[in-house]
Amino acid sequence: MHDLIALTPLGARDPRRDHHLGHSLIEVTDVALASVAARLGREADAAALVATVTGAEAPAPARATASAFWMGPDQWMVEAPFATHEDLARQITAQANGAASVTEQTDAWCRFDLKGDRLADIFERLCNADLRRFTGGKAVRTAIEHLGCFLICRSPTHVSVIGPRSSAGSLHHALLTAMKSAL
Amino acid sequence: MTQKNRLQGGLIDRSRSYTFRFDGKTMTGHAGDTLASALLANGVRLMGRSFKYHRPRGPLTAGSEEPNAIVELREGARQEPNTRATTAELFDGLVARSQNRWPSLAFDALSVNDRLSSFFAAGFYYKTFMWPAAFWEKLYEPMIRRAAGLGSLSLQDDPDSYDKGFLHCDLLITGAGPAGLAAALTAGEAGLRVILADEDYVMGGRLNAETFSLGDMAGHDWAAQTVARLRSLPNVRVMPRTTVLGAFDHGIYGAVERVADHLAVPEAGKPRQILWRIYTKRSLLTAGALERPIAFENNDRPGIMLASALRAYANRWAATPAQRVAIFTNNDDGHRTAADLHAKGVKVAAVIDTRPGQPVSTDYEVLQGEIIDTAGRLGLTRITVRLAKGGTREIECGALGVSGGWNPNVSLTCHQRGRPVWEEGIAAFVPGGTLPDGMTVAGAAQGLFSTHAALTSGAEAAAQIATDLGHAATKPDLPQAEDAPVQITPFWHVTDAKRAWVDQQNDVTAKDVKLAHQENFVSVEHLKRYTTLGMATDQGKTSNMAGLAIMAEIAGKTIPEVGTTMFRPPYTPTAMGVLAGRSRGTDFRPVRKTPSHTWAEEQGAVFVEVGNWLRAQWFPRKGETTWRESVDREVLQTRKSVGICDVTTLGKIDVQGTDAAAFLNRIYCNGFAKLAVGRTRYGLMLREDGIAMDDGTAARLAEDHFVVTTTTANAVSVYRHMEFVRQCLFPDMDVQLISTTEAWAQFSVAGPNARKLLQKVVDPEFDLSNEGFPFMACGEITICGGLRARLFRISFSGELAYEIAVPTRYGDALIRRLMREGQEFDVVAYGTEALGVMRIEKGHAAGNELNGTTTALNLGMGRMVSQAKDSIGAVLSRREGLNEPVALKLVGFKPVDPTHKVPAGSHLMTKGAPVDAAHDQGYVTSACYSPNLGHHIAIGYLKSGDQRLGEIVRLVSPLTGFDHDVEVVSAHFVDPEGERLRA
Amino acid sequence: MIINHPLLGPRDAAEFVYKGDAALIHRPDGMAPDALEKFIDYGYLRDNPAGEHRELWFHEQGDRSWLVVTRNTLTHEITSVELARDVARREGRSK
Amino acid sequence: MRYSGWKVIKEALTGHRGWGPAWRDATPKPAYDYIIIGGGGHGLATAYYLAKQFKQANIAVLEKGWIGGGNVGRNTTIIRSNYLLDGNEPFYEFSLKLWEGLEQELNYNAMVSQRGILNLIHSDAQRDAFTRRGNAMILNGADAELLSTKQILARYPFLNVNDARFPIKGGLAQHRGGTVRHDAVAWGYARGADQHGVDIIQNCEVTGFRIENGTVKGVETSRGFIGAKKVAACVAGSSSRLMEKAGMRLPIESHVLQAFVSEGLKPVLPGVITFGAGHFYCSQSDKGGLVFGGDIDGYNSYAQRGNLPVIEDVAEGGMAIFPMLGRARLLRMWGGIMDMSMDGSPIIDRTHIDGLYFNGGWCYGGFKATPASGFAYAHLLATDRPHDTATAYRFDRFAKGRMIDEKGMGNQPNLH
Repeated sequence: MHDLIALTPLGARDPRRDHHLGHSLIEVTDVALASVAARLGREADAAALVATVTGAEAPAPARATASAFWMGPDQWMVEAPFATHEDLARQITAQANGAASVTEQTDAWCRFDLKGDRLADIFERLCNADLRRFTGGKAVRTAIEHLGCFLICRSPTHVSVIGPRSSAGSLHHALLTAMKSAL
Repeated sequence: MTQKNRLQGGLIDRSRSYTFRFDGKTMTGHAGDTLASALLANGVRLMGRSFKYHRPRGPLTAGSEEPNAIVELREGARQEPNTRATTAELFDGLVARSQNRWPSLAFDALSVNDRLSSFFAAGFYYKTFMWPAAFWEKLYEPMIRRAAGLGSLSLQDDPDSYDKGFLHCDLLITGAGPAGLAAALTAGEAGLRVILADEDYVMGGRLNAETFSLGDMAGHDWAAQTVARLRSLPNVRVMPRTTVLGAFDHGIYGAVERVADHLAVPEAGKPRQILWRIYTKRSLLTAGALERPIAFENNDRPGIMLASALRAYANRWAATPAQRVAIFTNNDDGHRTAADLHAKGVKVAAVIDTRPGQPVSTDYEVLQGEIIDTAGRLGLTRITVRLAKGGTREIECGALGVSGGWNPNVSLTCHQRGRPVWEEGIAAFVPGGTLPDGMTVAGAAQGLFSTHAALTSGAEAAAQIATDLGHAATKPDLPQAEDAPVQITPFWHVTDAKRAWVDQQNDVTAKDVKLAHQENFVSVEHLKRYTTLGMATDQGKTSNMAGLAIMAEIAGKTIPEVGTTMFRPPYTPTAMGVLAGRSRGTDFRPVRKTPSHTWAEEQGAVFVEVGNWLRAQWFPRKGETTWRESVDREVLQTRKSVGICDVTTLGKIDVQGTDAAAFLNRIYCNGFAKLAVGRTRYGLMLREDGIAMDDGTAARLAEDHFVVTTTTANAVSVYRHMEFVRQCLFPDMDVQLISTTEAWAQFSVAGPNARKLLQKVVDPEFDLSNEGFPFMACGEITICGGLRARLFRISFSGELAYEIAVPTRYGDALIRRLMREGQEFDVVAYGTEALGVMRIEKGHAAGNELNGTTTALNLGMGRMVSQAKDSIGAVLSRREGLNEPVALKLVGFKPVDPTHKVPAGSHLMTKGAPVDAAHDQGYVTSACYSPNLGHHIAIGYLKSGDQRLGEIVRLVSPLTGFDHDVEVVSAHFVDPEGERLRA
Repeated sequence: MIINHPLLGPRDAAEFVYKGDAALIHRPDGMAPDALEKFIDYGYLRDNPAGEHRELWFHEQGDRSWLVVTRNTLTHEITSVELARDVARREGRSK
Repeated sequence: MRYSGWKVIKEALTGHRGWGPAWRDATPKPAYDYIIIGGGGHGLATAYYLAKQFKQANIAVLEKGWIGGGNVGRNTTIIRSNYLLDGNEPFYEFSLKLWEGLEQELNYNAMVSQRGILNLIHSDAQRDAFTRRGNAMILNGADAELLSTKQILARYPFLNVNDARFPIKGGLAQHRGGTVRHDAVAWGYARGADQHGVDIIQNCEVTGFRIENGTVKGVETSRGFIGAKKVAACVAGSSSRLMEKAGMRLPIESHVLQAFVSEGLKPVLPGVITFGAGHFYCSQSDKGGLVFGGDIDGYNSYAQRGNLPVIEDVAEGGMAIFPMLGRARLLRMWGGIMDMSMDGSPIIDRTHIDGLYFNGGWCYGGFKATPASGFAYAHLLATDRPHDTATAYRFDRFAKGRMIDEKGMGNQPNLH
């Protein structure tokens, strides 16, 4: 096993945690990501592959399951615990037998989880997603302060924001500012 | 100062007194006051000066259409010019100053303009200030600029913050008067998602300014009760202090919520205002109507205002501009004002009605006639009436309410170029033409002026919308309300007045309109532009109609024949700050940081913006006093031993699929089909127009898997382009794309000792020998005992070089490890400057060379464009103009006198030829000092450059005063044979 | 503006990047004898109608789909939105 | 009628009864030697120079609405000649020289104000590019100066240097650049053309061309057929719509460009300034309004209005360099339709139809070009040879691969 020490997207050893008026903003770093894109004509097989590795049907457009969300036509992002799936892309490729193009995405992104009762009040200051209408399992990609981000609504009181890793600092600043402004 | 003009009653909270200052005078008002109502209560009528003639002015209105009473609000960095006193909510400690006057409001030196007004008629400046020619800019214009303008900015950074937000609803209702409230109630109870927005801080609209009752309660009580009911509905969002400023495409509305303008300063962390983007399925405009004035001689003195405003000040704010008032009207509404004021104990000296046969009141005198003049320098003292029955009469009064009828407030209906249409019955324009998507209009905004009509039309419109959206709607039981018919005889201006103001802020008189017609500026747009009618901060809400009517009269046409009134966004002027939101200062755009950023900061690196990226530019060391010292060291040490540079910012695109190679064959002008697995190739991408778009490498990790790199600047556009080619041009190619730019931390390890250094971190089972891993090899490896990594043997510096990539989270650890392991080689970290120097020494093209106008031919890569296949851009690259015999070619330059620079941006001239554009031979794109060669070098484009090696040409930069000889040389200054990178 | 994405429903046009006339899908054959002439027309001439316009938008801040949007250039009214890939196939593009 | 100091004083003292129409409203004659379609700045300037400079007669300008109602009446009033490429710079410099003499030429004060234009620099690469451009300007006989941040701050002390996301690293100035009272340009040329006998015909829309065996014979209009020896299209913004009636497809797309003006303010901005790391440029009118703009909305449009994203983008740019603008209020916004050409440069050329000429593709550079465009177009109409400064503005440059691409954006109009 290698001895290199990982940094979080915000550039520290440990994930950042912020709390404000009963709401939390937590940097999440223990999830591995891999994109699974269907090969031409193998769309059904690719969906089946996602189902196999996630144990749930491949999510429909703008939807998410416990461990996958829809990225684009015939393309999904699979989530798995980093500790056991650091090499997630390779693991999925091994099961793909040519049905999908799998690409490692773990460190392409940073992820911040917001929890609390008034998430809609916060997000209406950030992006055009109609959070008041979101129930669990909704996944949209949109812009937050000029950054393209995925919004994964795990439940009405728990939303993951997955944004470009290199801009983790700017994204975190925007989220925290909105929390303090809206609450 | 006492509130000598404060009346009984009203909706102000007398239990809360606020002190405020206007032009240094301290006064008191109450919660619920506006600055204007508080000033009037304190006996102040004079609140501003007009734009051109600096005429003394007081409020004309009691709302956001105010042209006259505009002031500088607040002090210091929060100073806010041109703020309407009529909407500025009073708060304790408010400070305001009058503007556009010197030295004082009462005595304004520039009021001399008023006496010279006959020289300043409409358009006068187009006819003069031309002699002598030079004087316009030296004398006249500076003079005019100083005199012009209204309020002033503080010139300090705005200390407040602004938010932007996004709201979604089924129905947006603009205006919370009777129509809006009835509509909100109907739609809200039908279960629609409703947003009710009103610019006022108290909802109810005219209901708060009137005395009549709704059912068995006062109008304002019904409004308050209804608002309370609406607030209790979870599906209704009630938004006071919110101005809907514009109607945009597809049901998107812009609105500004003034969160903190009624406070001394915003709460910590909270915004001053919020720009809401409202996405709605339908919208209902219930913005009411605006009363319009009548133009007559000296109709602009402080104390002369719209009758409805006079009434509103008395009823809502318990204030009056004077204890003795008169009314001038052409419709019944003026009489309502008289009655209300009389009831409040204000002496009504007379009601002058232009119409015959008006009922005589027992409370005050009613005259038929016209006002032909007024008196009072800083405030009205007397009016002169020309009686219909003959003769004139002078009437003492301190205020005059003018009622010329009402204009439906159609502004928002015009925002998508909808043109209002004339309705004779009310002598006004009502919404017409193409309304914005999904917009309905109800109440007074639609020309239905009675309260009853407002309530019912609002409720009916909402019910219809609810039904359209599939909700069952029941009409709420609405209270009984007045239903007086409109009685109006159009009367726009008193004829043969010398100076009757039409646009009060811009000082446009009825005579100016006549002059415009006389000079053939007849079209409404010409009229507005020539006279500036309606161009003031009120967008002509109170003036456009009269201007139009007067023009129609002169031209002998009907009003609709002459034109219509149009309005543009925003509905009222909107702070720049709120339109920008949080995107200012360092937050203007997001920052992108490289994986080694933290480490680089520790090294004291100097950073530079590259797009949104922050990259280390160089790494100063103790004792180094200039950037050149640091950069030279980084370059020399890299070429001597080994250097490391973070190149993560280069775009990386994962290209997979059985057609991946065929796809790249389309994308790149050179061939990729035959590239072996485990090898990398340089690729040049053309735009379809044959111009070089980007360059980079493609590494074949497997038969069906490539990793393509792009330049930092073009990462996004190249990905977009590749998706276009994939989805739109070759949809049946089996190829999948995804960006992996940020997934991998990538470092260039360059220099003679690069291999030795890497061997210390790469796991032993991987052979890095020149045979095992030759130039342009690539592969997936592990390092440091098992961390997956990618290794590419590519070189930008021209040295033996590798690029090694690891998952981004380990980038920091890797560079620390490489620097530690490299100590025995005196490894250096190098930044973008050294990177640039080394690539110029090697003659590699980069952003400065790929400037969007250069071809493969210019770059000396003409032969790379394969004729054997159909790749993007190949065909159009064959056009004659892109293949001239004397084409620009990329070559190198070195100074004849080695002490000279070879600055980029300089132009090349043939020795002995004239120095001008006609003889331009080319230009220098990139330049640097080469520590290896000991002098400055450069690369650039020179006509037929490849055939002119050895020629001495003249390099000129008149802009920077540079003019020296340079020698044309090969762009490959260092190791032209490329032995080092193959070592 | 709002573009009704065939897979995602209504999305703000601000999430998209505009390219131009959907005729750009019909790239001529670069190996044909009259290729140059065809490409000059393809590359440079546009109908640019005042009215209905079929055009290409890329959902850059979204699902990365290229769309063919039919929009009226006088009113901005959008009457149809399709995945460009489907349109391209339907109109004879393959590989 | 000549405007003079005496005249102004006399009229002031006699109630302005003596002012006549600035131009006559002519009724169409059956036929003209020259018909210019489009009563905008370019069309009126063309008519003026055709009559005055090139001594042609029997000229009509046909305007579908009211003169000056197109982009000359809806722009940000900037004039400059800070171009890079040889195809452009001489032309725009010629235009700037014509601006400099405009008032005396027209006896009409269009308030040409050479207050200077400044392009801010935010990176080394940008400095290299601006240096090359500045040199090209000087080599073409124009003026240019490279300013240091210190010099810039002396003129614009309130620029953001405290927490700028993209620090200012200098700027390229053209001191002869500036602003002009835009509407007055149309009126001044109209008055001048009228005085030289040109018929200006408003509310006369061209509905078609009469073309017989490859030669144009005249135009069908909302006021009937009007014959002509030469027909000159000059309707940038609507070029495709008009030329389509002659069966032509153009290397042009129509896009909306929004512009904005603030409430009147006491003087703060001495000159014209352009943000180099975002979309924002700004000047202050003599009346006190801050006139500013940014990028085009970016989609084909003939609707003279835009949408919120661009408004916000422009405001962000403004706040980025001038954080003191936060409390200035935007008063009005409007949209103009641009002829966005395939290389960002205009076309002044003959068409394949004898007697039919074309002037368009001005992108958002049209206003500053008004005098030279009129002059060069008049030259082409009168002599059938392009004016020396406009030889590159040909239709065939795309087929020949001789694009004039200042920005290097290629054949995508909305990127220019």
